[in-house]
Amino acid sequence: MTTSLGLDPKKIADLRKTADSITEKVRPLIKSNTTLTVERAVLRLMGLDGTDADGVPLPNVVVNHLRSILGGGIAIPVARGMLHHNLGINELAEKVSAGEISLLENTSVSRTRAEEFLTELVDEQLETIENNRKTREKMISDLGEGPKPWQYVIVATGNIYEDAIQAKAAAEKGADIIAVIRTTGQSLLDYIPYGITTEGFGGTYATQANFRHMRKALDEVSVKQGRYIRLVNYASGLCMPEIVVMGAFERLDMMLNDSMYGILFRDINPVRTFVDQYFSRMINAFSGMIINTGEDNYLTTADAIESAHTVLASDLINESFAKAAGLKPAQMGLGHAFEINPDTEDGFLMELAQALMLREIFPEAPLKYMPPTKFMSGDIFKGFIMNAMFNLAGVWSNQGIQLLGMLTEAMHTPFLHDRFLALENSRYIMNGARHIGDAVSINPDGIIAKRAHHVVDETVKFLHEVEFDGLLKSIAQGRFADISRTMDGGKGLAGVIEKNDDYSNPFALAMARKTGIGEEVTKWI
Amino acid sequence: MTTSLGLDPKKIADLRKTADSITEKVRPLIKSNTTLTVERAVLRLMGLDGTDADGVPLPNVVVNHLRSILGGGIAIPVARGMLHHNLGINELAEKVSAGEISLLENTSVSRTRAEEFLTELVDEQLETIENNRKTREKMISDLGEGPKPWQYVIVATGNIYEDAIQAKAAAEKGADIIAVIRTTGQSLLDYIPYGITTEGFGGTYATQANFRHMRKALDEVSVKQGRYIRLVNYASGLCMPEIVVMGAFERLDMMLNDSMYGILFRDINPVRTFVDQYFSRMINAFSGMIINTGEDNYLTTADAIESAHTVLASDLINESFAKAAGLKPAQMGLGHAFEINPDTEDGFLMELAQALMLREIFPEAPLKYMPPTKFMSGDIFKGFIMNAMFNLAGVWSNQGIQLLGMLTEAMHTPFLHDRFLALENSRYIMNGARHIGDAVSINPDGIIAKRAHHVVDETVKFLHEVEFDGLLKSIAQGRFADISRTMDGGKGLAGVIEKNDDYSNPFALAMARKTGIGEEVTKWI
Amino acid sequence: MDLNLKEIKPYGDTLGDGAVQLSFTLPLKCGAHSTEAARRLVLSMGFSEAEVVNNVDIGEGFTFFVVYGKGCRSIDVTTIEVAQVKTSVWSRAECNTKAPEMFDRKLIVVGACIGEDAHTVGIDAIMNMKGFNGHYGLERYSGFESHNLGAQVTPENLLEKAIALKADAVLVSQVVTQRDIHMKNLTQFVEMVEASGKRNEMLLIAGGPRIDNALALELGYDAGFGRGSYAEDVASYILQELYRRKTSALA
Amino acid sequence: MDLNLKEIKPYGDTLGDGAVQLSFTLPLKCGAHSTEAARRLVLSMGFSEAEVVNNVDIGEGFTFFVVYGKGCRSIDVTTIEVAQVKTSVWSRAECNTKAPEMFDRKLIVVGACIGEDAHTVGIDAIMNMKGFNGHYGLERYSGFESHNLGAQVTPENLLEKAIALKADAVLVSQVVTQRDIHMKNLTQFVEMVEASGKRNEMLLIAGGPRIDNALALELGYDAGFGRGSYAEDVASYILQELYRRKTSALA
Ligand code: B12
Ligand code: B12
Ligand SMILES: Cc1ncc(COP(=O)(O)O)c(C=O)c1O
Ligand SMILES: Cc1ncc(COP(=O)(O)O)c(C=O)c1O
Repeated sequence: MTTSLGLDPKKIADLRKTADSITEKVRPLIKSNTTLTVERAVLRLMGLDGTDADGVPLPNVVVNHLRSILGGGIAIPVARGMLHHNLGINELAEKVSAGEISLLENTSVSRTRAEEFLTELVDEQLETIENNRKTREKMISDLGEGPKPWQYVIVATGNIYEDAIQAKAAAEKGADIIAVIRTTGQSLLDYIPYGITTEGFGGTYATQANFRHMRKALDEVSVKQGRYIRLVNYASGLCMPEIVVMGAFERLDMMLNDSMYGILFRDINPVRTFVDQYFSRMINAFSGMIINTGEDNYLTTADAIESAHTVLASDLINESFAKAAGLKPAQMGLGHAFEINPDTEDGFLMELAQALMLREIFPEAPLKYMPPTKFMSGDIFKGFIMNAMFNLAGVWSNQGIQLLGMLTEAMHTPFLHDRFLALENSRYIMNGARHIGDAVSINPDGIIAKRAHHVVDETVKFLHEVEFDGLLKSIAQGRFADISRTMDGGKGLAGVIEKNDDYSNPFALAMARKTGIGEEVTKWI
Repeated sequence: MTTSLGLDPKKIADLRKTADSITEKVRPLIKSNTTLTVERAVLRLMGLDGTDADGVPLPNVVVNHLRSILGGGIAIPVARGMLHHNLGINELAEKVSAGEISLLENTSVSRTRAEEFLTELVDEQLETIENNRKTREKMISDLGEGPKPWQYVIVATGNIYEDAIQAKAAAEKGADIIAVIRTTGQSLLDYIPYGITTEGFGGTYATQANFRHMRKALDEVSVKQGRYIRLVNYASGLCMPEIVVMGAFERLDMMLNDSMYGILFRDINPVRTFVDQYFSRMINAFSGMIINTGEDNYLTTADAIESAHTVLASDLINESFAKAAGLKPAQMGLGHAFEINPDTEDGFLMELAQALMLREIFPEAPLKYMPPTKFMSGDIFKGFIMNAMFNLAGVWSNQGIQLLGMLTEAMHTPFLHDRFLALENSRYIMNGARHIGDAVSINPDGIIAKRAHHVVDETVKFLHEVEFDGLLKSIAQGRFADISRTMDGGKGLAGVIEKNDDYSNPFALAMARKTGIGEEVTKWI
Repeated sequence: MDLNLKEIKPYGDTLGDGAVQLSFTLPLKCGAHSTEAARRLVLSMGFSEAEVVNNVDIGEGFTFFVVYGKGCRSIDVTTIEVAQVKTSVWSRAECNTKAPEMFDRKLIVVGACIGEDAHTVGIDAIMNMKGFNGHYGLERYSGFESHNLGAQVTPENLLEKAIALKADAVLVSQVVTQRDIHMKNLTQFVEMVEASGKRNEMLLIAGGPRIDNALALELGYDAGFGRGSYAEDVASYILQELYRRKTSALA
Repeated sequence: MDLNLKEIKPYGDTLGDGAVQLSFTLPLKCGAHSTEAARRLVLSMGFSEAEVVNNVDIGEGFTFFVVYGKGCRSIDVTTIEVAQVKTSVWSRAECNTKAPEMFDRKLIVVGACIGEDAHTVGIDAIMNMKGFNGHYGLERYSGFESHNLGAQVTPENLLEKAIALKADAVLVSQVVTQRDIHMKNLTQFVEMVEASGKRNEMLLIAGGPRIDNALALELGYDAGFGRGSYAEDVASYILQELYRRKTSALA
């Protein structure tokens, strides 16, 4: 008697090998380029923050200032400037902004001197992040954490103060994870807004001050509830790595971070995205954050039955990229979703099949399971039971991260009580069917098992095609989410810079050492 | 691989034997008594209907008139009167009511003559009922019927006209069965109200005119929907067999009819109930109606986990009595319910265990599965997902009759849209998990299997105790539903009449012949 | 949050947004016309915005709507006074200790579910040994002698029994409320007690899921208990109220 | 049923009972006081009865309520007029047959999701080959030449493209509605078109789940389409409306 679907381990191993071969072919592209936001992220890692008199974020000021020599990496010129002028990075940047200092001029500071200085600075800065990681670990061991599947809810009022109140209320009623959804369009900004914000549309600006405000609120409620509450934001769009840096400094616990989401759903240039993604993930890996990938999004444009294999394929690609950046399986919140048309006969069984299949293929990953959204409608009552079945599939297949569905999904970002009802829904279902996975087995010749085998077989075919054509060409052919994107199209291409031989990113190597990828990193960055 | 719980067939056979031995011991009591309502039912079968000038139903008038000689059965004296006065039964009764005729006086009509007359009348009357049965069968074969589990909803506005509108709306939206709940307290009336009624509390009076009005409405909608819609009422309380007669004449399809419900939940005298029950069930059997037993009610006063075995025990007793009265397994809507406290860890798994267990023990019976009621609260959202899980258990365990739960159970009898939402709930869940029973197996060492085995074992113990003490003593000891009732207590005892040797109920024998119990019947009636 | 208690509004996702969810059925065909009717109906309730998010044919010419309203009227909560039971709640142990200090005999309690109502689980929860939800009933309270007459007791019978047993308190349960039958039954009983001249000799206590203290007072009872009440609430009330009456009579 | 259309009320289980379910949150602690506040708030909406059936603490001093109101106000539905799209709906086949009879060229349609809105599924459903729910999009209509610009198009870009392509109709989709951002975007676009002097040369059509024809007209569009609309609705409207304009211009 076994609760498994009986998937063929050889097939699964072959899938992984194919995925690795696919990402391996993207490696040279990643290796040979840097981007504006990667360099801004380096500056942030070095400690730069704040805005100039016009409200332009200082990382943007400095990167723009050094635009012409970014191919060598921004760290060395800025370190030289700091040493030469004997200024902290913020003062230096302010003077650059005021036109009082130019970092393009030659300085007396030798490269070796700058490198030594950076080594120290990098250690110091990474220690801050490491301390955050330790604080998190200690809080979790002191306070404990909710059982899996973790209950994940979003706040999205647009106003960080309201968000914090609502997040605390949710945590009091059982939420384990709070995600602050970003305002519509932030991902297309090529800078990070600054300070506390109270005006967003369908979400709240991701700013470091907002991160801090929310972290504080959640720490309070964690202590009160005796349960560590995790905080999530979105490392996507044109500032992917910068967001992760901010998150690392403010002790965020998870980041939405997908290798292809920006390309497909935000029409961001593929090269820009792959480069940004790699460095982002290194920081995620180092700071102990869990990433959440975005396979759910495929099913908002493609059909959940027909395209189930693209979800698995993308999970494997995300996994392969993540591994390369030093993320451990326990940090891989690989995505999938419950999006089959609710009118489908045996649709629940197919959903369950897919959820169990991913569990079996990624036994250690805290899979991130997304609720029904596409077929949610103004019929809140029906929506509520769709969410219940989603919760049942979640507990049955032992998901790691359960993003709770809202009965008002089709109308508005969640109201305070929508979230409460979602938590109540999940508590009832997951408690009442807690050990269902142990109590029943999957019949090898039943609908569930057959569906899972079918999806695996489709994925084998699909990934081999992608391997054959290459990932970039496959994306251009619209193989993912029915959306076609080309290498020379999309936003942010202008922000991709070819590296020269002197390129240096001192944080990459240092982090790589600590996350265990070591010298391997030089193949990628 | 098997979806069964692996219950031991020998144990099940033993359970059935014990149940038969329990009911067998009640047989002499049933055999030796008749009741006011049994005799009124005979009059109704003979064609008597209507009320006298004071509004007293004519069956009551005649039975009261002949009160002193009921020990011989009412059929012969009335037949004699009809022949002697050369009057139809209604005219005769009216004259009795007016004091113009006494049936207590000797007539010139011989018993043999009366018996011959009755044989003819009985045949004629039973043919009417048989024709109703045939009409039902033809309509079902012409129109078809919904797949099982049949969707059963109640109407209970108190006003038969509103009831009919709402019943039709429900049928349009997927209901297969409509039950008209009776007004509070009707079961304690020792007569049947007459005519169309529009004023009830928590239900609508069961009258023959109301039956007719509703049957007509449902026939209309059956044709419109191309699906036969069944009609249900309640054969319980002090007029159990009379209600069944009315139902047989108006082509009702199901009757709530439990062997102990009246005793336990209406404090009706046990002897009265057992006698009424037997004759009621003969009519049910003959007219092709399905009975619904009331085990769910136990769980409203007793705990659903602790007392699960009393449900199974009662189902076995109900089955045994039903068999004796000529009911086929396909006519036995044996009851159970989904009433475990929703806060119970793995509570859903226990519910499922119990539902699967009954399915395995009663493979041919269209089990009647009752929804959560006790733990329904003003939290309509939570209630709605409790109903969803109930529907899942229903389709999983292949129930015959699914009484849909209402999200407003804790507040009011169903509003029009509550019923719609219930049907939508069930449609979504049952369609989406239609073949779940085939797709998964129960692990023999998991919670579900263990729970089922445990309940069976408890039932074995319990039934042996009941067998040892006898059913009546067991009831007096409060073994069922934590309620104690004694043989000489309860309502309606005064309406129990010891039979004398001349006792005759010509319908009993005639029906017994047609349902296949034949001479066996004389052991019981 | 900066609350203005004189103008409290529902909260959806921002303080003061006045967001309310509604659902109802109109006896109108499903379509644009009935949707507009539903929208206007909600606006007429005092919302500044109303959005029909779901309209569905539910058969026989009826349409079911789900509507979200915004900008609902506000309510001044500073003027709201709720007639709550004023005595404090003692645990069963406390009741058991204090009862003999307060009274030199057991208090007699008679209870029933009157009229045609047969829902005894509620009154049993308060009176019987077993109690409810882990809270034992009055039968386990040493200071009380408790008589539960059960279901479907006529007001006449209840009064008769109460007089015969010299009840200190009479507990009346009503669960069925359709067409306000509970109000009729409760009123009838209180009127009979008054007519009997015994009103001052017994506390009259009503209970049930749709009863609260305010309603009970309105109907002429001494107190009322709704959903979520337990034996200790009732025992505490009886002890304290009868003690107050006893001592104030002496004074 | 005997309906009085001048006084339509919600229907719970009896004609005219005016039964409505409501749910909302108040920024008040859970308890008898806030329950009474919730009840009175609902009464203030014009109900004759209101029953709070559920009140639950949802954290941070908020309470969620479920209330059933009865005896709601009625509405006169005889006076309601809905600004519906007046053209009739032709099937795709009909559109394909009639288009060449009505126009001697293909009609040019340009569409986009404007502002920061990236929800393209709706506009794709109307315009793309594949369509939605088994209804093909305008790309499969032989009488149309269809240009879908996709997501997050600025109003400027959309107008520019529309002018460059000589669009007969411009389709604007808006899905995100928080803080009425869709109203702002739609208004901005219509104002730009007017400023460009081209308003009379193109039909302006808005769509999205919270858009209806009435709202679109109000904002200055020629028509609006909400949830559940398909390409045939839009195609039929464009054909018939442009034909009407063409022929009435000739007359
Ligand atoms: C169990 C139950 C039954 C059982 C009752 C068994 C029994 N021995 O009591 C059975 C199956 C027999 C039954 C039958 C019927 N029921 Co019934 N039943 C219920 C149910 C599911 C639960 C009630 C319950 O036990 N609650 C638990 C107890 C502990 O709560 P409670 O009663 O509120 O009591 C608490 C407080 O209110 C308070 N309290 C109560 N009484 C008192 C008294 C005093 C003095 C004090 C201090 C406190 C107090 O303390 C208690 C503990 O906290 C409800 C639905 C629901 N979920 O609420 C329907 C419900 C009450 N029934 C209903 C109806 C209509 C009926 C029937 C009339 C249907 C019919 N036509 O056949 C019948 C007839 C019964 C009759 N003649 O009265 C309706 C009533 C509608 C209305 N508002 O009028 C309900 C709401 C279901 C529905 N939605 O239709 N029912
Ligand atoms: C799919 C989806 C997404 C996908 C979109 C993919 C894509 N390429 O479109 C992704 C995942 C990317 C996404 C992201 C976001 N989304 Co979104 N998303 C949805 C979802 C689940 C379904 C929308 C949908 O596709 N419906 C199906 C289509 C066919 O319906 P439709 O758009 O109504 O279109 C029909 C009609 O309206 C009409 N129509 C529509 N447009 C037009 C135009 C014309 C001219 C005509 C004639 C007709 C017409 O015809 C169509 C066919 O009938 C809804 C929730 C829901 N269930 O509705 C949320 C929802 C729309 N999203 C929402 C939000 C907030 C977001 C984000 C802003 C969240 C965030 N902060 O990250 C982001 C950012 C997106 C952005 N920048 O705009 C909110 C909007 C809240 C509000 N009312 O303002 C919703 C309601 C979810 C929620 N409850 O929070 N989302
Ligand atoms: C992986 C991933 N990243 C990012 C986002 C958010 O979008 P944006 O980057 O536009 O804020 C989503 C949306 O759900 C997502 O799934
Ligand atoms: C078996 C059975 N009979 C009858 C009834 C109805 O009660 P009454 O006989 O009081 O109408 C029920 C209640 O649900 C029942 O389960």
